[in-house]
Amino acid sequence: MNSVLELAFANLTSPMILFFVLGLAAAFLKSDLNIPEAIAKGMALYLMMAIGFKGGAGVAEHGLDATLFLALATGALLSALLPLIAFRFLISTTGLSRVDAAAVAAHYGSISIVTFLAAVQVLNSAGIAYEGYMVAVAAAMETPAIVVALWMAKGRASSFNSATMREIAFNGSIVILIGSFIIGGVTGKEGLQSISAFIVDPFKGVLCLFLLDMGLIAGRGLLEGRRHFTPAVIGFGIYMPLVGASLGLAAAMLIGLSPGGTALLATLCASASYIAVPAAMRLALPEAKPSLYIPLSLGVTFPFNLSIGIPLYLSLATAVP
Amino acid sequence: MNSVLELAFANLTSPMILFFVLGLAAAFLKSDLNIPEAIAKGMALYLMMAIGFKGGAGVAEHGLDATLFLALATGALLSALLPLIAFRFLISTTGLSRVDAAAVAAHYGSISIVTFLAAVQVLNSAGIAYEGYMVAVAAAMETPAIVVALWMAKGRASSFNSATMREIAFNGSIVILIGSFIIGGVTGKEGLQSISAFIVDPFKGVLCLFLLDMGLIAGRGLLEGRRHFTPAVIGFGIYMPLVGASLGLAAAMLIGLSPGGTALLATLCASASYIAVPAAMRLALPEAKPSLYIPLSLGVTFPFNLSIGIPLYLSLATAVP
Amino acid sequence: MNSVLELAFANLTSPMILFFVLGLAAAFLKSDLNIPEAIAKGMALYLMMAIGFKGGAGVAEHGLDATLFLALATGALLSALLPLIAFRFLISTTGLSRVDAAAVAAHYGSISIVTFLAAVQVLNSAGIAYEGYMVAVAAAMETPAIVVALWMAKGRASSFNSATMREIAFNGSIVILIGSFIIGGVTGKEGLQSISAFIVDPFKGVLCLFLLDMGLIAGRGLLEGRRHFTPAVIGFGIYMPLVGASLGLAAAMLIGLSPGGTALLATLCASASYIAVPAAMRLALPEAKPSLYIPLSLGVTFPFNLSIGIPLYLSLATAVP
Amino acid sequence: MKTYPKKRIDIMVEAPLMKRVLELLDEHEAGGYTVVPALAGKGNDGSWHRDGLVGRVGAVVQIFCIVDESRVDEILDPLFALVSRQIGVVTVSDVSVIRSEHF
Amino acid sequence: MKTYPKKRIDIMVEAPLMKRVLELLDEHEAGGYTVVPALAGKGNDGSWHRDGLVGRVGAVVQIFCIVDESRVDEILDPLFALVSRQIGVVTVSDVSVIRSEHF
Amino acid sequence: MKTYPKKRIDIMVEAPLMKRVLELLDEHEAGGYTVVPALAGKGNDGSWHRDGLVGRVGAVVQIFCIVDESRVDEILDPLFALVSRQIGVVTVSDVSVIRSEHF
Ligand SMILES: Nc1ncnc2c1ncn2[C@@H]1O[C@H](COP(=O)(O)O)[C@@H](O)[C@H]1O
Ligand SMILES: Nc1ncnc2c1ncn2[C@@H]1O[C@H](COP(=O)(O)O)[C@@H](O)[C@H]1O
Ligand SMILES: Nc1ncnc2c1ncn2[C@@H]1O[C@H](COP(=O)(O)O)[C@@H](O)[C@H]1O
Ligand code: NA
Ligand code: NA
Ligand code: NA
Repeated sequence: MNSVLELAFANLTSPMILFFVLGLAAAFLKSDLNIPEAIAKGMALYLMMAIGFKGGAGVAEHGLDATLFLALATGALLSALLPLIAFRFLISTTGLSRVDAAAVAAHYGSISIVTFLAAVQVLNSAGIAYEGYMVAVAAAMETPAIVVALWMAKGRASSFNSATMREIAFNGSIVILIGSFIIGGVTGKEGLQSISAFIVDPFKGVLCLFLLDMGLIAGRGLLEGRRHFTPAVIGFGIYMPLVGASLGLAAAMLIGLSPGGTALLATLCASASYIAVPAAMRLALPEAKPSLYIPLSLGVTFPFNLSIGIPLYLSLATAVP
Repeated sequence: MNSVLELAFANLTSPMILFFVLGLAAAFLKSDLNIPEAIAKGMALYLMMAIGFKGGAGVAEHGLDATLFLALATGALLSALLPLIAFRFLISTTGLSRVDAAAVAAHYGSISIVTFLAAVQVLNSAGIAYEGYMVAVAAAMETPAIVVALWMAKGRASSFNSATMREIAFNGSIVILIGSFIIGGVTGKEGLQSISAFIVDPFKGVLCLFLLDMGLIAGRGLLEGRRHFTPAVIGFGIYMPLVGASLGLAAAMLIGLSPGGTALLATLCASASYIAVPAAMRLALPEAKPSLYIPLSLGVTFPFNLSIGIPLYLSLATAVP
Repeated sequence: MNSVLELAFANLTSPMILFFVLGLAAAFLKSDLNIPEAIAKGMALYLMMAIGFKGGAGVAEHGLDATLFLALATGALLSALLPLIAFRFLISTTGLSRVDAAAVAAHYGSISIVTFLAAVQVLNSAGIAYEGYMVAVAAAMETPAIVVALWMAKGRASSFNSATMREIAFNGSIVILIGSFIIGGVTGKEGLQSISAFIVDPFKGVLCLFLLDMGLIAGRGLLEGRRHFTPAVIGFGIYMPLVGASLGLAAAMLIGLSPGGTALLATLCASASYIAVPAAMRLALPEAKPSLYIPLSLGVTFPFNLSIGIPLYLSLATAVP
Repeated sequence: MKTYPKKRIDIMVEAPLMKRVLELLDEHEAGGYTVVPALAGKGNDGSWHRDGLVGRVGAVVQIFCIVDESRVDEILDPLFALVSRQIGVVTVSDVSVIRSEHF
Repeated sequence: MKTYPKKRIDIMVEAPLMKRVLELLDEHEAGGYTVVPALAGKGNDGSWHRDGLVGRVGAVVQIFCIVDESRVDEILDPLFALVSRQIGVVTVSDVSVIRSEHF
Repeated sequence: MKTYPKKRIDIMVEAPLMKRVLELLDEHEAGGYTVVPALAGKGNDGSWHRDGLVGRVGAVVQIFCIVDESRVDEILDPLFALVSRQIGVVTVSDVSVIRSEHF
């Protein structure tokens, strides 16, 4: 257990976390510090391109095996299952409306790619290997939760038509993640080498700057959304990732992922979306309150995973022999 | 001939091409993937600054010789000559109006700096040397084609005044290319070394992201401009680069460029502008259709050069002893 | 003295200066070359994050000592003192109004972080060490000058309330500088190493591109603000940095900074703000003319420091044994 | 110079809905429209600011469309149905244009 | 479709002052507003262009706000006091809205 | 508060032509103008979107200019001559301003 604490401490004092905290602090101090929208979007594209490519190159190097498909299917299944659980919890503990509960549930079934990136960084610094295709699993987990949540919200799903589905399926982040993954797979180690000075070396630094932005947005969202934040809602934002992670850990062991891959699947299950799902919710469930689900996901669950969650999931994943 | 095929194949499966294809695919799938305008412009600036600087530093290292001036003059001449040929072809085969034909001809006389960059990357990976000043030749080839095309469109050149000329001569891309070239020349190897972690190392990766954007724009342009695309027009977009490249090859050998430089001059002649020339055409030949000339240049000729053209020109340039 | 000239010459032909000159030239040629606002802001954030972090990591490595606090106090004092001197000079020589004089004085008491960066680059290439905390001194020197200048403008300080003070104290650039400094201090050498491919390696190249932008803005500001530029005003823009630098040198030696640190303090005193102070002046002294103080600071004093000032201050700082 | 009276419809709507609104305008053959980015704003549903945002949620775009008076209702009705459940505001005002064939 | 007459106040003001204007609108319960970035402009105090700028000085933002006619003066008076010493322009025009509770 | 009636001219024009339009406004001493970036749009000449574009072609900017009624025609005539061959739309509408010396 000692090493868990060490890991957690090392994580808490990593530049990544500290830049997130700086963003939060700047928001709470009402500083006018801000990152231009185009830069924030550019960094998001960069991070997804890089993580996708590296994942694909990893697969190219280590070869494909059956677990890839197993992992994809497991991820999709978990993404569909988690909203059902989240919805139950929310309805029975928080007093949120059906529509709000469904919208929040969609976020917790889907995933946050930045949380995934942070977990990958922790694995890298700890020198723990993981399956390169986990980034494809992440992409596969984005959408099922949305479909399930819309179905739960029932009656309200009138605007949930094929155009919406198409938009969700081919949304920019999925296309760049999967596209880069495939390119990484095709061009392999050599391709990775030729552009690694762009997508590998500066990666962690860019992630720091991006987390500063996340901190700013999370802090401002928390200030704006304060009124919705009952203890029951905040509580959900903290125990739901633990529930998700537990399921993820169990499933990962069942299908035989490596300890690193197990930690990543747990992290994906624990993480909550704050980019793709909100956009889908505004289209399909406009009555649900964005000032509730965005700060809950970004201001409560994201920092929880970043600081405590990831080291915890990792130590659990590596503890089991 | 075997090595040509190998080269072509290596090129086709390079990350650069594949990211372009990803952009095309995303556009055809109507994905909302997009690169913010500011990021796209920032990358364009970066690429021109880097290629200009490296070219200048190359000249500083290897010294100036008379061929520099010869090459500049040859480039400018070819840029003025090619629109005349292109115009003839267009008028006799495509049924385009005089004004449209002149506008398209201007694009094919001028050059595409990204095509040039892609060719440089191929030379670099093949370990083939080339004259550093070729980037200055590229800059010199931007404008003459515009002047000639406006003259051909006759009667229409009323808005073609000295203000327009000035804008074309000092347009941003020429200034940054030539400016960086001179700075690279002045600061030389040492200057290059001091900023190579910025302009050399991540270059190829940035180019990949930029090509993703080019793919998106090309794909969307093709969808939008479909109606203009008769077989004769598409055909022109493919044989005209071959005509240009042939002239470029011949001229390069005549003035005694190295095989690498020859391949680059051929590529420049084969490439068609899609940034500088369209802007000039909107000012001076507003009747010409941008929905024709932009997708033709960016959606037909650019990918043709990228995939087949460059390896072909290179193998021809190196085949001759 | 020979080495001073050498240093000055090396500086004048460094890529940094030359890119600034390129920007000036493009502006004077009325080229449409421009850097998108989002990119310029992104680079500014990057530069401040990087310099703050490196400063903090430097402190972590060499340990804190009493001179840190002494230096901070000295910096703040100088920042408060310099506007008083500048104001006297301006009133007695330039015929500017009280309000304009106070506004200009505020700029010269405060600092320019890019001038500081340029000086750090010169120290680095010359292999001269300096105190890592100098970046914190820079942050401490941003605000006092503003307060003093507003007090001098008297009667006009009606809009100078606590909200304005708060905005000035927590303005974005101070928050990111100090925040990154603290993070650098906490994560130390290890933290620096983990993100050095982002914040160290490409730093100088980014600075070049940023200086190109500064040159463009300075050149356009000079064209626009021409009418205010009497010889007395231009003169002030050149001798005031010398006055500031002298005080800075003296103070630095008094408190026992290293030669490198001395050169940096002199540079800070010599430099004039053109980002933070103008924004404060528009709020608190709207009658003062921005078309006077911005080009004076950015178009006269900045290039003077960049080209002649920094090598001069450095040679003085290292000359004294 | 001869000008022709037209109506200008201004639609402030959250960004994820933009595509739907434009499709609606296309369907009703609005002739043309322009989308202007907004930077920040405040309404019944709270305030927002673009800076730092990565996704489209939390942003509002402004779409305007010059149409003939005769078509205003035809467009406003479905627009109202679309926007009413979402975050958004619609205004109509008078303008004159110099080329009438355009609209 | 039934529409209701309102007033649209357009404020072009230099960017450093934006926060003050928005606070003023909040104080006078303007109901809502939208901020649109401007790219370039020219006025009595000279011309400006956003490109390449890092700070907020030298930029103008456009703020607009739809309000009931009855509140226009209440807002214009303090607005005028605020903007008169700064760089800026204020206009008022007529618009119709489709939801009147909103304002 | 006393306000003065003026005209607002709105010009949507493709970006490469912006400089020409601004020069024209300068020549006719329009007093001031503001340029607002547009993000996307559609007109007779097809639709466009700013994202990812590097050059200026394929983008439209919106220029507006508040002028005294007496000057409208003086500006519209050459403007029309300039814009008619290009991609663009011009509208005129009524506004009131609070400082009349400004225009
Ligand atoms: N009265 C108003 N004047 C100008 N813009 C408004 C107004 N009310 C709302 N808006 C804009 O429309 C968006 C959505 O409004 P709402 O649906 O009331 O939240 C706001 O965020 C503003 O950008
Ligand atoms: N009816 C309209 N309403 C609003 N904007 C328009 C309209 N028609 C054209 N525009 C804008 O003006 C640009 C040029 O129009 P056009 O010359 O018709 O292609 C379009 O791309 C739109 O941004
Ligand atoms: N007549 C006008 N029409 C449109 N915008 C204007 C006008 N006058 C001023 N502006 C805008 O308001 C800003 C400030 O104006 P001024 O206070 O006159 O310098 C200018 O930079 C323009 O963006
Ligand atoms: Na999840
Ligand atoms: Na060519
Ligand atoms: Na100073």
